[in-house]
Amino acid sequence: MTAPATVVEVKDFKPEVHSDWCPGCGDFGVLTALFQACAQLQIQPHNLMVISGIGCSSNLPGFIRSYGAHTLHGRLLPFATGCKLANQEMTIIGTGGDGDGYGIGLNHFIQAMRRNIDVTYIVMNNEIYGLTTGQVSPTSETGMKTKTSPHGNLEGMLNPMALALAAGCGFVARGFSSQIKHLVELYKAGIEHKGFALIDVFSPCVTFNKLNTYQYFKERIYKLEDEDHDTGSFHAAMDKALEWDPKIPIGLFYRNPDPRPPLDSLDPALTGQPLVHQDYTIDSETRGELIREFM
Amino acid sequence: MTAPATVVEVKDFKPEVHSDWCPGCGDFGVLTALFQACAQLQIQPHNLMVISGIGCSSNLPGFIRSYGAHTLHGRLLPFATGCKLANQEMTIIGTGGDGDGYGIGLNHFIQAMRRNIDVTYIVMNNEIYGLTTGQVSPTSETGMKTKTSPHGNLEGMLNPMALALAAGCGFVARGFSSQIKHLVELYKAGIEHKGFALIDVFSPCVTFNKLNTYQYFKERIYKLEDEDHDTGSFHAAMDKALEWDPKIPIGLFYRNPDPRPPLDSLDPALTGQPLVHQDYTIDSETRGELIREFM
Amino acid sequence: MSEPEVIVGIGGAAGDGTASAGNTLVLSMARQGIAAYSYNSYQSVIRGGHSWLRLRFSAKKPLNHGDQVNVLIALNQDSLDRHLQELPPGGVCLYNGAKFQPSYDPPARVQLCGLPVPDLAPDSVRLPVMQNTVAVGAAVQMMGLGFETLAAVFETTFAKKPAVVQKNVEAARNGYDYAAKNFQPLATPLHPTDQKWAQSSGNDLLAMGAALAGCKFYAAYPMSPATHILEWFASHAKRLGICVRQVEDEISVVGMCIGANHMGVRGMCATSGGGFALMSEAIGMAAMYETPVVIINVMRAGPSTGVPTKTEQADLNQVFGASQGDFERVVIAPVSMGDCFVTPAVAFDVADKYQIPVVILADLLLCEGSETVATEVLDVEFPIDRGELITTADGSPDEPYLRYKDTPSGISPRAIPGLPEHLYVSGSDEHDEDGVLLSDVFTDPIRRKKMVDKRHRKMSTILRDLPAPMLEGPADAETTLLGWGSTWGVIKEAAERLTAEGVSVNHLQIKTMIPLHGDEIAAVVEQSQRLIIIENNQSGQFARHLRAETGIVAHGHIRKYDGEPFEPKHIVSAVNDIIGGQEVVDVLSTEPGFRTDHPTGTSGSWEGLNQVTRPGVPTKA
Amino acid sequence: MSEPEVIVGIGGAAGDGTASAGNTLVLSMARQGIAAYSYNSYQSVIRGGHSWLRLRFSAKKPLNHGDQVNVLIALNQDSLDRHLQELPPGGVCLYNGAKFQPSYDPPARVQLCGLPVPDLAPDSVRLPVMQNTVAVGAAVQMMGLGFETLAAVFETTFAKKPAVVQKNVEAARNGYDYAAKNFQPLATPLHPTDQKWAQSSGNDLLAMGAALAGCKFYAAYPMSPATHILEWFASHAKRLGICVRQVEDEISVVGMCIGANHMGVRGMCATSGGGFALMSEAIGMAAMYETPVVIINVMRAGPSTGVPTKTEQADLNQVFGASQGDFERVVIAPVSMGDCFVTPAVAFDVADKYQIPVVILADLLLCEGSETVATEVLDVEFPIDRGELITTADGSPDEPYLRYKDTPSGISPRAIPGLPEHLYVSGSDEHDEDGVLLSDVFTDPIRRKKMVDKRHRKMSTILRDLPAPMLEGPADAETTLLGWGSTWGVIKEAAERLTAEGVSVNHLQIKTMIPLHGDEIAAVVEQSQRLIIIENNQSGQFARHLRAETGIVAHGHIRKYDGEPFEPKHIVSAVNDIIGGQEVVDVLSTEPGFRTDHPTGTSGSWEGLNQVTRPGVPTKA
Ligand SMILES: Cc1ncc(C[n+]2csc(CCOP(=O)(O)OP(=O)(O)O)c2C)c(N)n1
Ligand SMILES: Cc1ncc(C[n+]2csc(CCOP(=O)(O)OP(=O)(O)O)c2C)c(N)n1
Ligand code: SF4
Ligand code: SF4
Ligand SMILES: [Mg+2]
Ligand SMILES: [Mg+2]
Repeated sequence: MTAPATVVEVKDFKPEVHSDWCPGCGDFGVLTALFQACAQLQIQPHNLMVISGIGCSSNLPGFIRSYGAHTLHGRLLPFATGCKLANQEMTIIGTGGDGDGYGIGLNHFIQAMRRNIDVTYIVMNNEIYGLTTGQVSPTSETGMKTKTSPHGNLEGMLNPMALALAAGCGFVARGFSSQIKHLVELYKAGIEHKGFALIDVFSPCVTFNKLNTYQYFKERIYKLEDEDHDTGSFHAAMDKALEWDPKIPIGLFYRNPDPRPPLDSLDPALTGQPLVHQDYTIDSETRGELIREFM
Repeated sequence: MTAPATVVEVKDFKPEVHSDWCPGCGDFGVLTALFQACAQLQIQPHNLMVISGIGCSSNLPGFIRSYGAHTLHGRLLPFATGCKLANQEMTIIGTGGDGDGYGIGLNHFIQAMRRNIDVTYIVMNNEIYGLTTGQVSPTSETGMKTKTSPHGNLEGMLNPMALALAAGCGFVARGFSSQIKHLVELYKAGIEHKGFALIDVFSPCVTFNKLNTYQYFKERIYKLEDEDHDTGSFHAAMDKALEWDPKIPIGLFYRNPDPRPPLDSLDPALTGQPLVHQDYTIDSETRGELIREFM
Repeated sequence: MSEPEVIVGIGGAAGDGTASAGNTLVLSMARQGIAAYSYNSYQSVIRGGHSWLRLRFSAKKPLNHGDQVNVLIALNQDSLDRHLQELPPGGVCLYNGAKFQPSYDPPARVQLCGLPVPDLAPDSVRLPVMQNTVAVGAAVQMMGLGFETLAAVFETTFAKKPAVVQKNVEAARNGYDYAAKNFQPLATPLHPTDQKWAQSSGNDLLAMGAALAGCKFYAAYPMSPATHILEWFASHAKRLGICVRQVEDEISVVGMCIGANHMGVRGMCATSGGGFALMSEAIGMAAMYETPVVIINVMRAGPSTGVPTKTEQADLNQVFGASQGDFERVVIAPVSMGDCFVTPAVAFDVADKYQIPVVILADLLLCEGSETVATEVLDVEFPIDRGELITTADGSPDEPYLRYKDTPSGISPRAIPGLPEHLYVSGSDEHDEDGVLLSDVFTDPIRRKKMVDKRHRKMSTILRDLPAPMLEGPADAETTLLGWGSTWGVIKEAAERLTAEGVSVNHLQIKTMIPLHGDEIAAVVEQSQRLIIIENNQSGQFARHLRAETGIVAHGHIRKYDGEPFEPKHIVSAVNDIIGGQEVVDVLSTEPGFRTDHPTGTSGSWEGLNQVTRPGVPTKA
Repeated sequence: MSEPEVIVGIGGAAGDGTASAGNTLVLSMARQGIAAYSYNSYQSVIRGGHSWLRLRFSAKKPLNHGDQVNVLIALNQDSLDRHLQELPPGGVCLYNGAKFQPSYDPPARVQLCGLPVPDLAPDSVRLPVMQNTVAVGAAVQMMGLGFETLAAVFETTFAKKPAVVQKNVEAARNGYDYAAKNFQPLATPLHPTDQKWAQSSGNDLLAMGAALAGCKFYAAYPMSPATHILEWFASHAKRLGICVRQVEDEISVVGMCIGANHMGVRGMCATSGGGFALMSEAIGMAAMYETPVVIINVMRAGPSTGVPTKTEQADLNQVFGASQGDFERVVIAPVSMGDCFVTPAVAFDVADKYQIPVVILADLLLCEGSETVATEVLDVEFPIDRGELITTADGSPDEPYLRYKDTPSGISPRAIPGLPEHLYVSGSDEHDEDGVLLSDVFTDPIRRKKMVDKRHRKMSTILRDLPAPMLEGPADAETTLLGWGSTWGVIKEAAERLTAEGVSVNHLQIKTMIPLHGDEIAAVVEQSQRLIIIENNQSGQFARHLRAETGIVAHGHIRKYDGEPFEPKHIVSAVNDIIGGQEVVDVLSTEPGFRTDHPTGTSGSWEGLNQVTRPGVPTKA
């Protein structure tokens, strides 16, 4: 804000700390695309705040030069909401895993969409619990064998796209971590969308998920942008959300043509300045009025 | 189980304790319909377990003669899941409020549907927090004024029907607490459905919700049973789920024509006897094998 | 107690209007300079049941609801039957004589004042609450006060409905006049004074105190007895420019609140025990982030859902232990409703200065009860100290900014996100001075220890910034009565009465629970021969805490865990029992007398149950 | 220590195969009757980084990982550089001479054993882990053992892949033979014995012990270091007929677990500190329902996410305080991996008998470490005592069944749902003997107190059913070393060494944390002149607990909170420091010597940092 607006390049987002993901992990692509999207949007690193939960994917804020917080498992969205409401001038990006967002954090996910907080939420969906070394996830396919479902997953596979639509999310997209350019476009559109934006990214866990590999996705995915898909239609989006094997769509599923305004634009306390820049003293006249309410 | 099967009547479910709801509360109708459905299905009170969270609506287990548990706010479904897995021969009914199930308990709600646990879940949806005396609920309409949204609710209204469909629930229905007969039919179908069954019930809070009154619903609701609605079609159900003002459908939205088997029928440990009746000692041969795994 | 006082009890079902009748009475007293303290025993139903509101009035500010009502306003038959028996000689019982009749003879020298309500307020046929207005009018007259202030109260209450004002004023006037003609006034009438009183609850005062201390963000999930804090904030949000959000659960509440604080905004949240349990995980995160946060836990009777409308002081263990690992936290227990007003300012300053989570441990008694507070107490501008907070940045800093710099004080200057040249990531994992996670290196015992020590070092100076224990009464008294939090007012009165009876006592009340001013407490205790700890719980959580921190073991314990708060008489008699040799006295409230068989009354008999003696306190070390 | 021992350190990156090399080594030793104890210092990455596995072998069962390795197997250059310096005279360093070379001179009298791996295992070019096999073969030879057992281990490990067996056997054989020809064997070779050892971790033993104690339901959410319990259950679920569920979060886990127990099935769950925080609300519910439940909290270094792969004993406060209100709970801390096996049976019996929540408080050291346990210890049939559980009902009971009957013991016979004539509703609200909520009546101080007292009464007899503190060494020793939980083995060895050095010590280890056997502890402490409390945390949580419960204040404290566990040398030297007059000694692990500037090594210098002395313990009361 006070800093002179300098031209931002990808390198400005690259920190000294090296990412500690396994070689080949899908999360690298997710991060690379984020560098590019932020640079292309000319977001100043100090106006960017990247917030994660806990998981391999959630280590991301440590690997980008910006403000960041690495919260608790499943709790990035409440924290991000507090941040956004405190200072709506910051660009807030949430990054986490499928376990983090669709498992333990699912309630916050649904409510954040309903609440329409202006956060771009990138989920590195590897259909497995990576950091804890390979347990079943809510997005693991039914029948999938993992350390904790040795005879096959008995539960239904959670569909984040369908849930996001049903929860009233105004921007619902899916990418694939090895299609960086495509991802950059989705990120940019998501960040520019005023309101909650979900970008679910297939980000293969090369170490623990032997089913949903790069190959698996390469054989199945196709881009909605290459089809005659109406991104303004809830119904079309829901149809696409239900597609899985043998073909899996990626791209922008849905953008509400008549989006609800984001929460920070509606809250009467946030009009004008962000809270953090507002004066917090209460004048003696108002104080007097408050006291008189008790009399 | 050991008891001789006697004919069960409505009076067998009526306890000595009187319900403490406000006169006119919608929850009375919900309870009356439950007495009737259980009697019509000839469920023995001792084979029935009614489990709730916390809220006015969640006081229900205290007002029906059966086994019951009044758990924590939002936590009835995990407890009910544990009960069902421990003894799948019991009929397990969950009863709670909109705040309980769609607010604090939403994650369990979605995951229970995905998990397809064989519980019938009746939500007394009064679009308000009753027991805590009138705060905004996730199902409160956008713009609705409550004690905690004095200038109107800024958030989107949560759509439990759409979420249930998106979460893969195999039985999705909605009733209205003053249409008891209709409700009894929905309950019976839900209880007989093998797998998770959601029955959302408009159950007006006469004390705190001055918007969604009996009148409000009477003017708007119509029965899907009176229409040419295909209960086997996900798409038709989703269309109906999105309907609200000026017309609101009640009835059976969706019953999966090809339902997934419930979890208790898939878990290898539960085949044959319920866990609670199984022998829990491990013979010395198996013990030896377990030890040899360490050698 | 030379100053005259009156204790009014208003009994009725939920929905009968006990609260508004009480409110009218309190406001009319307060405007005449008479102070009030109210406590409502109610049950967890929205309509029906029984609600028992006690209001104590006196020109000398009452600090608790007292021992026994002398004016009963019975709004239904049940209340008449329950409470008539409790009145002392000289007491008065007001009721709608057209509807109810006493079921038994009143105690000796009690005046039965049946009011012919239909005659005095013809509207009451349609509007049963008019009986309350008539009774209030009568009560005011019998307390020896004029009518005008009461009339003015109706004008404010129904400001937008002149017709309602008129009806109420008439009904009250008729009740007033009827009493003047037909009843004996109370023997000790109340006298107006010039003091200006504001009537409010601990919840309202916590909210307003926080707002005046710069709280710009408030998130909550409704939970009794903390819900009214949310409601105060919600109804003042727009006017005061405070962002107020009700969200999906307490986990989200605390997460948002820490997020807002992290960005540099003072944010607060409140809940009760069960909601606090859900918040515990995040409290450790705030500690690890060194992000300030203020959390209010309004205790109610536990465990678990417990008795949601009853009071208790049994969450000290929970707030002490909440969240895994060793870390720094502060817990402050306000000692009165007036103290609720100043506590948030202290909490925010300490949270900001030391960058730690601060818990305000209040309880139902304080927060849902109400009392009059002198307006000058509320009309203050808190000096706000945000500690080492960096809010602007021009040019590059001299050396690279380290968010978790290892300083001699343990406090690292905190930059709010959004400033150039101060980028950092906060992690709930252990990290180095620059915020880089230590779990991502093989093992780093030295840095790990450094960071734990840095954070811990902050505690070495913090006691100075926290309210010290308050000793009242002679330093060399024989017996010290020690309480914490909300029991201050009732112990204070008991101590005064004991002193008047010739028992040598003083009174030490603890407000800062964690950390503890151990030296100051020890200094007091050393002077006295007998220490008695009084707390509103079963296990003596504070007694245990005190022993853990200082080794001090009390000679006697007065405990209460039946849901109802202490009354001065309980403490006076239990102190005498302990002086007489007992160790633990469990105080039990019960309705006295002969009608405990009443179908809606409390079960069991009064005999011998008022105070239960229990051996087996910790042996002296 | 007359029995010869060898401490092997295997260093490499995650993915280099340290764990499987260690496993091969341990199995081959165990099958020859040689006991082992292993501890792995690793970092929170899936690949790369540094992993440092220490294995201690001896015919006399080692109870900790010891002070210093004497055989180093370096799987990469980094490990060679880090650890070569640590070897003592007579030590051995094995490495792939074709790939790595020491960067500096080894310490005096250390044998550098470069193995020409490509020659000995041609496959290693494609399959780098073959170097591990060669090194293991060489190590076995140098420890003085035959080759056959090692070969047999490969046969079991790769049972389904004969080609792999053959390759590994060949490579190991070549390593073995090469060592025989080229290297000096260790001065004190190991000798086979007849003891049968099973090698397993605390996690595996907790799981298996629970299964043998009748656990039929296990729910969890993965969380290090407790995840392996879930994995053991998942992989044995079908065979043992146990319902095992991984669910959405710890709140759901504990809810399901209480649900299953409520229906009459023994159910358990496990987590670490953060997950336990989320479970806290429900623990109070179990207490209010009087439904048994067993919860394992495997501690790791906190606060918050902390250092997820490091050990600590700092969750005692959390488990003590978890959930609001006063209620009964039991906390048991297993003292060794073998003890992990028996603890669930004790926990389930106590939970069932007293109908209360029981927490098993273990830690990373026990649960992720592994040791050999004599097979006869594991081959037992636990007598299962389910207490007053009603599981069948024929005909009508004589009197109406009251789930919460107020009995002299406080224990009310518990009917499992599903029985005729025993209907009841359990509420998390306070309730009467029949389960009817008290919050739904106006106020019921008498019943409320009765129910609190009933539940509390159960604690009066419970200590008998819980493991008493264990005193080892002479009762009249001058100094008592007191530890709890996982530190038993390391303190025991330190005590033996101190005794051997002529220092008069005994050793008291606490397993039952809550409630505390205060009298038994006091009896021991009274006999000795000096009490030293040893714990793996910063604030001395147990010291505080002990003082709170008994008033006992220790003379000295040995603490460690740098993430790494104690080694015997730390305790020996800190005890001497305390005898010399210090009060608190903070032990700090660090890598010794001259190469602390290594880029991947620990930062800071060793000098003076090994033990830090801290004043300011609680003043003696
Ligand atoms: C309360 C809590 N429970 C459990 C954990 C352990 N935990 C850490 S990461 C993780 C799941 C990781 O899966 P995901 O979110 O999909 O991220 P990924 O590692 O696959 O990128 C779990 C269960 C935790 N940190 N906190
Ligand atoms: C953890 C926790 N937070 C908050 C509460 C307080 N509380 C009790 S009931 C309730 C909401 C009631 O609303 P709903 O579930 O819709 O039920 P209703 O009363 O409307 O039937 C709340 C917030 C609680 N008991 N526990
Ligand atoms: S374990 Fe999987 S998700 Fe984690 S860093 Fe490795 S490849 Fe990525
Ligand atoms: S407050 Fe509302 S929901 Fe609760 S009992 Fe009364 S009418 Fe029903
Ligand atoms: Mg994942
Ligand atoms: Mg509701």
